[in-house]
Amino acid sequence: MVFNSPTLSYSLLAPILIILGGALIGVLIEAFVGKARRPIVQLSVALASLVLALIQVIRIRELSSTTAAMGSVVIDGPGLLFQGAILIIAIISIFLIADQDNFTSSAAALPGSDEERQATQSGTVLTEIYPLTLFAVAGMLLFPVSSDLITLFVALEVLSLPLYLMAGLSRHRRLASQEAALKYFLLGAFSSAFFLFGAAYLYGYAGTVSFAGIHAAVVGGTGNDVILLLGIAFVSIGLLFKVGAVPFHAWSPDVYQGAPTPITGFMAAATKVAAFGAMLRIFYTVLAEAQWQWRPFFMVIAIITMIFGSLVAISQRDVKRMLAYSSIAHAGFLLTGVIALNKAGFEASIYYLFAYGVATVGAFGIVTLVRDSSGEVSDLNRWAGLGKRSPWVASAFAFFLLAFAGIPLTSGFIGKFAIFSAAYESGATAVVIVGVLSSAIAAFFYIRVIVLMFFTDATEDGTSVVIPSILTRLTIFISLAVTVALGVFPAPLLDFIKPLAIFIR
Amino acid sequence: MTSSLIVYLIAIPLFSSAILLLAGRKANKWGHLLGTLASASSFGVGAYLFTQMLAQPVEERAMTQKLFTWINVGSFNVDASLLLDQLSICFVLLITGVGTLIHIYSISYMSHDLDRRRFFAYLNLFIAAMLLLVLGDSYLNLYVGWEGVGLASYLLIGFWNQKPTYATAAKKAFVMNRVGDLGLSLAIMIAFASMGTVSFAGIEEAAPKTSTTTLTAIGIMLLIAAAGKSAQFPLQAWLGDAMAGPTPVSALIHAATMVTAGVYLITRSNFIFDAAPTAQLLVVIVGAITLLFGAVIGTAKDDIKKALAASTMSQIGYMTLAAGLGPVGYAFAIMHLLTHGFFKAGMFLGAGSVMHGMNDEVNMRKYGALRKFMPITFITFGLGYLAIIGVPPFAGFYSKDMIIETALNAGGIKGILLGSAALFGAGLTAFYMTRVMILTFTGTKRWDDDAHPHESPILMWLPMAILAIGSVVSGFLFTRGDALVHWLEPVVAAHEHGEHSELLPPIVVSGIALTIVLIGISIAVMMYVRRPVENVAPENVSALTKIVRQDLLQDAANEAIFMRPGQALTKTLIAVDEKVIDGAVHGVGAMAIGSGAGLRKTQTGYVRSYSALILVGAAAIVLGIWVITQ
Amino acid sequence: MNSANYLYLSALLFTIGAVGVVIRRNAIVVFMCIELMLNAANLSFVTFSRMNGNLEGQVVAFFTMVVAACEVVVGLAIIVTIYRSRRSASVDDANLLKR
Amino acid sequence: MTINWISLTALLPLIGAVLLATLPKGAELRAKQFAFGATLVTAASAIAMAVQFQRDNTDLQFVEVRSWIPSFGINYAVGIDGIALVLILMSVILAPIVILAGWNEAQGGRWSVKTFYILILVLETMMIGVFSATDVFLFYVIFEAMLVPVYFLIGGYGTGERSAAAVKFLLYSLFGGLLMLASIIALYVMSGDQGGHTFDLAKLAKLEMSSTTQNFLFLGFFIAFAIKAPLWPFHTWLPDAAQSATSGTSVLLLGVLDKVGTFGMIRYCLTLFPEASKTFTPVIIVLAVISIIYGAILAIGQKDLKRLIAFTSISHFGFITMGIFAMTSQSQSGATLYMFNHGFSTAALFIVGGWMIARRGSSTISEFGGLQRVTPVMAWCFFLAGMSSLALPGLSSFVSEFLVLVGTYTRYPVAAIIATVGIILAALYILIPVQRALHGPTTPGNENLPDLNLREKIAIAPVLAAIIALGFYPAPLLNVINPAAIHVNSQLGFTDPVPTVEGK
Repeated sequence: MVFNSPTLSYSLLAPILIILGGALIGVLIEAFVGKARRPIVQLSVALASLVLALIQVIRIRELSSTTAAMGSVVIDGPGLLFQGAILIIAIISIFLIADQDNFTSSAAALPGSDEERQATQSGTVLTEIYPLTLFAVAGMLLFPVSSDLITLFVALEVLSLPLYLMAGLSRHRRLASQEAALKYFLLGAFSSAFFLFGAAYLYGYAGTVSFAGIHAAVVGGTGNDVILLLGIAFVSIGLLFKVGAVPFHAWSPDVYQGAPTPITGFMAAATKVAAFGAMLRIFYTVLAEAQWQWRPFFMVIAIITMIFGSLVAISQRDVKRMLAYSSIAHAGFLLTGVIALNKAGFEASIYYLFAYGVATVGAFGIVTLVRDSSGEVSDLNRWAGLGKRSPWVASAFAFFLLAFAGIPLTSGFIGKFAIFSAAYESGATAVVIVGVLSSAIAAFFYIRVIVLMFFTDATEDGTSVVIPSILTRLTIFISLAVTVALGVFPAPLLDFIKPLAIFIR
Repeated sequence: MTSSLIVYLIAIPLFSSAILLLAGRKANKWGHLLGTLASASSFGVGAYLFTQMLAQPVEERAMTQKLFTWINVGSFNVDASLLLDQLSICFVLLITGVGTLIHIYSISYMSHDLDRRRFFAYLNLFIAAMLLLVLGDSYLNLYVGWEGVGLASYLLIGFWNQKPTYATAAKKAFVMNRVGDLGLSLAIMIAFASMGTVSFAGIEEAAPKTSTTTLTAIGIMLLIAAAGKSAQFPLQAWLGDAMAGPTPVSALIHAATMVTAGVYLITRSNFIFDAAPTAQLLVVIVGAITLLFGAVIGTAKDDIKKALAASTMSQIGYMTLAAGLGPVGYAFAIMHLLTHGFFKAGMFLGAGSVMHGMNDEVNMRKYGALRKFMPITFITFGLGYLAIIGVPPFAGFYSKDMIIETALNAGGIKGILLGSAALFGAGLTAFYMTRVMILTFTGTKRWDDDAHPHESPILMWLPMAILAIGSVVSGFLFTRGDALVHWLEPVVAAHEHGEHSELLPPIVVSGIALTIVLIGISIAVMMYVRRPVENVAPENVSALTKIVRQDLLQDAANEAIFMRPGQALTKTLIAVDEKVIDGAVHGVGAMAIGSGAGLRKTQTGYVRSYSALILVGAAAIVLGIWVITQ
Repeated sequence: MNSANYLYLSALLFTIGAVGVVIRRNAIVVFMCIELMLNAANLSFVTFSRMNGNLEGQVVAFFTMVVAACEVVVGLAIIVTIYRSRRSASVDDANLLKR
Repeated sequence: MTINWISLTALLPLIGAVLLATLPKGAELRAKQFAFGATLVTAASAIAMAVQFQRDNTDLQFVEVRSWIPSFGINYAVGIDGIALVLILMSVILAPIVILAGWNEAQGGRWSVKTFYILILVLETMMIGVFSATDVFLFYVIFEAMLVPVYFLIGGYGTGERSAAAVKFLLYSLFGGLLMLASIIALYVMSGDQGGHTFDLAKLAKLEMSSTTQNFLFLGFFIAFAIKAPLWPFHTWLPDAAQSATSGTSVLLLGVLDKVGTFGMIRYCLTLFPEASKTFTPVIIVLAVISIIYGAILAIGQKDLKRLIAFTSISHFGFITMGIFAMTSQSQSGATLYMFNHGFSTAALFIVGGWMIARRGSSTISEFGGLQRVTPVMAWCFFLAGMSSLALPGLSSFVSEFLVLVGTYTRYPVAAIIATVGIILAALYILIPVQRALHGPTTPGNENLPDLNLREKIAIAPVLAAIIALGFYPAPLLNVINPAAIHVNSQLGFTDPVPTVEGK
């Protein structure tokens, strides 16, 4: 027996490796660097790894369209686009995360205990969040470029596990935060089990875990269709859970609300990119030929997701929950991109993901700013009159909402248009019509928030907008700028996506 | 070119009006003078043009002046173009002539009114619009004047609109006129759709080639228009209320000129009505009904102006009747129109003079014995009275007699009915006008205590005197050698005498008419000279009298048929709009909110129910797969 | 013995695990049910591996075990924290976030 | 060097808005003056463009095409025909008048005076853009984006239930817009199947599609426009919006923005879906006639002055829609002229009505009384505006209303006859408020109202002058409109019904 040493193609894997390296360094910093200097060092390391990884992604875009790690990872245009998007979102999120007011000073201490108070008073800050973020980012980077079921599963867990922990680290309302972590973890693990079970069936159907092999088996069509279908179904459940599609959405409002807001923003944006990246790869390449088996299901799911998300969001009184339901609705819109199953749909999905991700981080960034003495205020009623007190913050938030609503001259509109036209082109007329109608419903609650901020007089409680730190300001500003730019001049990004958006497998 | 002067007829009063309106209070000092001057100048131009026309041979008398292309869209081509022919010059002279006299009268009559300048502005505006009405060479141009006079009438009726009833009267006049305008609009539309033109000349040319049905439709629409403007049945109800305006207005607009526009319209449209017998029949029916209707109402009015208004309605009924008789009647309609213009305007001014002396009291029951205090008014009013009841040789005799005669000769049962109506109307006219004379000028004083009747100043009585002269001589002049009939022949098409067999010889007709008039006078004398007149209207009267006092229930009918159902409809629709249409809109919103709130309950907060949801979802998919693969 | 029977067993175990997640209240037990589901998947992998005649499925099973171990670390950390805060490990008590 | 006149004109107010934003906070007066100046310059630019317009040329003029989003075949493409030119002129003339007339109306707003004028200027840019866009996507973008400034203008500077009204307006319009978006997507996809993705209006007009498809897509566009216009039964947002908005906003909303609906019907419904337009014409004519009568009757019953004006507009939009779909030369030209004239007469009504309301502090008609004695000039202006609204012959609105009616009659006589009843109702809905507010004795609370000042006189004078002048001499407008209107009909294959007898 001869063992060939595996060819890993390090340069292609470099973005992931850099992030993992950064994460490990972060762990070491936790161990060896003094408390006082930790925050700045951690932030620098995290930021540096993210930027380096992004640079590497850009550098290797010419070398793309090949596989690495013996075919377990595929580095192609779409993969790099997803990685780039995730890294950009991570970079702007890390500024938010750096605003330590949002995190508990001592995760291990009991909520409300002396220990917690002392930690807070002593100015201890939670710096573990940086390595955790980097681990999650590494998983996310790997997820959409995985090229076999093992890698996919590992990546899924690598991105999920840190997020479960991060969800529980909120400084305020810690019980809720811990509850969010528990729910996220239990349900996430539950869905992972489904995913894994489905993966087993796919393997059983194709006799191989590599995507290329599964694809070949699907094209050949010799295997047992029931096994294939079960495999597709259960893998899909795992993925649909991650993107928050109905009926696998139930975790997201609770987790979005309970998690520290910067994490919510990061999770909402980056996880969606990663999960949809993987989903697009699987359904556009591996299972494209089995579309008669899965497309009808996806259409139904897309339709109920869009309607459910939009309708339930209307009656929300908490801004983070409202955004969570809005993100469910957006998952539905994005699913129409998956259903489209054509190149236009693919490009549109990438554009949509990027635009939505950036706007989401920006929006949650603004949520972190609205506070009273006991911390963040996410009760919408207390956002009343924000436009009067802080016109700029309110305007920026309104603009993000308009982008979510898909009003022209925002990035959201171009995304929606692109994704719906692609879906229509593929013949999914019903889905498009439902999409358009639920956009109308969705507009209702976005506008309600705008009304609240601008046209309702403030209650006299102490809700105020804190002066944002320079980093938060940067996050919001970048998000805003990108949202505007993508709305008015989407051509550069679209043109950039177009040649790259070709899966090699 | 003399034709280039036509526009000045209109332009002068129009500009004067604009100046007066724009200048505001600054013009208070000289506003009335400018207004009068403008009207007089217009009369001067008209007179000059008239002499120019006389100098031309008959066939070249009509002249047009094209100003500019007004509306030109596709085949719809309307020029702003003026037509001065034998018919319109009659009106031009009447309007500017009587108009100028009334301007002069108003200088004095309105001298105490703070807004006299504005009054003259409106009068000038009216003159301009009325001239446009009669000078326009197409129905659309006419329409502009048509509504223009309606506007002026509205403004003048409501001149003292601080009094709510007056404001209401103005609105009522405008709205009812608009009903007529609806007819005119539709007539124009039908004409354009079927003949491709809206000019008089174009339609005259196309009419013979057009189906009778179409022409009848146009005719009926024009009749509605005429009825609205000329207070003919069933659109007559506004005229009585229109007396809310200052008396000179009643004289000029609601007696001499504007209200006769309907007669002008029918006469001008002779080429349509002559080819549409049904429409023509309707015209005479409307005329006949109105002449009786007005006369009946006139018998019970105590308000001097309303009595005169009812009389006006009735007299225009005569004109309409005549116009409806076709070529034989047009000239007489116009003749009566002109003579009526003199005597009725004169009487209205007389009434104004009386009111002027009586602290603006209009109730004749509070007059009496004014003959001695207002001799000139009495004489001028009396001459008008003699003219209207048709005593020879006063103007009304000639014109009305001709109409009665022509009506009787209309042939068959129709002729007899119409003739009888006209004769009966003459009797009623004699009755109510005598009643007016008696109540106002003779008998005992029934004045209020603070009344100090006196003769009006010269600026007021001079116009009355001139109009009185007109009432005396105009009929005679018009009929010398059938002057007016021949003059109008080129416009309204000649008619041959003896076309119809005469039912009765003219002299007999005149005899009957005079007899009936005498009967009317006698009854009035018996009722109001022999018996004392109370200064409040007696209450113990017959039901018929009560109904007549209520204008034959015209307002009640309008209210019952249009106003109240209209108000109910409005209320209903407002409710429908709020509850049903907007309700549906809000309902959709509420439904979204409601279903959102309902679906929200699925989010229980229990991990186990979430995982159950996932499990159910998975089970559903598996079930789906099972269904598919079976 | 027909290897398909292993698949049925695996499906049965998976179902038991899934139902257990839904009906059990104690977070630890719920978590163990999830582990059961993962192992059911593992069983499927191994069975398919045998049916397909290659080793990939068995390799996956090892990966799964490692991943499951990681999950235990994270999961227990979270559950213990909750327990400390609430003095209860019942998932039904964690019900602050809803609607 | 050629100047891109449309872009220049559209850009001027936007530049103004940007510069305005840099003004210091307190400088209210300067903000007003600056905004007024910016709109004047814009108007001058538009007039300069109009002067160069070749009126007999039915092609689009001042065409400018730039690639915007090439991957979707989207261009920044603008160009105007006579119809668009007239509407642009109306918009740019009304803008400075609105600013001058409502000199102080931004004061009561939630935000600064400066913001008000920035919104107005941004809106003006969009107004020019929406009428000149020849790329369907560009049109849609502006069509929807316009909602935002109006929304803030109503909600931020209005009165009463302003935020509810603003939301209703926005949601209603958005809903319509999304239906249109669905249709646009379908068009886009079809263009991809038939020779490459494009949004070019001319190319989309040549698409082949089944009549079912055409009908559905037509409805998507039409309902959006019917909401905008607004046509019965999609009208209920308008009275609320008009009641709450400042009068200046109402002028822009009813006078200009709602015209986008009727303009869209001509430019998009008729051009893109000729067959479907014909199919739906009977239904639309019926809706239009209902709007005419319904709007008028509801106007009669209104107690609030602004709501009343809004309902009169619903009636007027019925006329416009009827004219468009009757598809005769007269009705089509008349409809466009009507749009222009309605802009001015509604502007006059809202502006003067706004002054009355501002002085009295109430918009309830019964609160007024006897204003003619107290404020004669203002009363006269209101009266004249009202006369224009009821289409008094001699005023500009008569020409357009009559053209619509006469043109409709030649093809749909019954509709025209019923619509003509509207002129009676018009007399009622104008004269009733005139009587209540202006006539009668001066009621308490109205004795000391000041009459118009010089600024207000200057603001209203051009509007009233235009109403009168164009009534007597509409040729300058008709000469521009006619070729375009007839071109629209001929593209649809419609020729005017021939009179049974040829007169002349």
